[in-house]
Amino acid sequence: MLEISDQPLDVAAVLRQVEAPGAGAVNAFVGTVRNQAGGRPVRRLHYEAYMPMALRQLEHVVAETRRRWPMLQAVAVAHRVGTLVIGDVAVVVAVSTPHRAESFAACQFLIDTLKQTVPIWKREEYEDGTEWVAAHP
Amino acid sequence: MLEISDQPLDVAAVLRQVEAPGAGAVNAFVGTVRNQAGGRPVRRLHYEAYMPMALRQLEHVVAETRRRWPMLQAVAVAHRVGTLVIGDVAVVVAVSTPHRAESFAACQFLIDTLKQTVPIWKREEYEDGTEWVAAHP
Amino acid sequence: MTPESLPATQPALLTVLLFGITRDIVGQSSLSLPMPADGTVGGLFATLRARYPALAALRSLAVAVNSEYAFETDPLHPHDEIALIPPVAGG
Amino acid sequence: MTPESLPATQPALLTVLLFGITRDIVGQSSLSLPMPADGTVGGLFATLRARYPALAALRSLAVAVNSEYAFETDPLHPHDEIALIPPVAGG
Repeated sequence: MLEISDQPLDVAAVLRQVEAPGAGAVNAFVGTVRNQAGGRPVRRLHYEAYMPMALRQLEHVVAETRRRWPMLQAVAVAHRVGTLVIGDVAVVVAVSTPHRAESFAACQFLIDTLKQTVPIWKREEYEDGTEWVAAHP
Repeated sequence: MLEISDQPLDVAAVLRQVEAPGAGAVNAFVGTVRNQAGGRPVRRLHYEAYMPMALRQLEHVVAETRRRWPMLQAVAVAHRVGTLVIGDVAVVVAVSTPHRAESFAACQFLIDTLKQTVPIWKREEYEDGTEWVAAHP
Repeated sequence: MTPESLPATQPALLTVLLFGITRDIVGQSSLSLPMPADGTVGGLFATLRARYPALAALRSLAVAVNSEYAFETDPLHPHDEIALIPPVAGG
Repeated sequence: MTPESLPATQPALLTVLLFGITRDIVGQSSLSLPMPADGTVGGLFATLRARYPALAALRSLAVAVNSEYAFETDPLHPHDEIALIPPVAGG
């Protein structure tokens, strides 16, 4: 399941997607909205995605993860877009593998690569303005 | 929350335990019962724990994890005991940290160390007998 | 009509979709631009950087053609879906 | 009564809890054993290995005293909660 949605994400539902009888290990990463960024209080976050490129690039990330970890059983990714407040879930990545170590490595590769290549942007809203995250060096 | 229980584990409830306003990253590991071990079909698993030593050792594992990752926000561990069938959740470990990489490292250290030091044993049941896992070289 | 004004000699128009900070820099969510003289992604970059100097200050800038990241030497076609991709920040 | 039969000269009894494969090897879930002559975890190990040779085939074997892993040189006391810990396999 690869999903980009403006509705609240259901973490448990994403985890259920990767259950498999041959998978003894599930690793999941959940990214949530923090109350601050670099010490500056954050009020809200605004996410936008370029669909369908985001889904296409997400497919590439999953394909590359499967190429590197051929024993991967199942993968599920859900990313939220729209306006999020503190504590809201922005992204859920879950993988299942036969053994433990691979589940950590594959999940970490997947979220790291997603953050580098999938065209999603976020704008942080502070008390006194907003800023596009990572836009400038 | 550190829990060893003979009741089915609620993965979503364990994840909720580590939500924190300063935590942008949650990593969770879920260990489930596989349908085979070393190519041999597994019918059921029987887990037993030495309480209260298991809880004490679990506390040590968490303390050592906090010592190594002082930025750790919250930790939750739930381990099932009793008889489990294929697909049942045996263990859930969840941690929250401000940033992503630490969440993976701390969660992996926690489950790796738990498996080495917490007095819990498992007996695999096959078509034609049972065996204590890892008992012999 | 002089030959220069014939429709066949006018450069094709490209539509470039804008996201994130590039939409703020340009002030609109898409741009209509003439096909660059060399017909490549690199030519499009040159046009955009000349018109919007603020793009040079970004940490990175990519062009996507039909949902894939493009190289500067890739050719552009009038019906391609083209987008400007400022630094991504998902997750 | 000879001095040897006086209660004060009888060695104290230790209770050793057994889990996992050690319970199967011994055939019961706890053992009552005399305090080893040197009063240490190492002495208890020696007694157990002599009585139950199958323990030597295990990948590892530890003794826990009051819920903590013990060293061979640690002293034992009659009211300690003592347990034999075969290779653990949680998770």
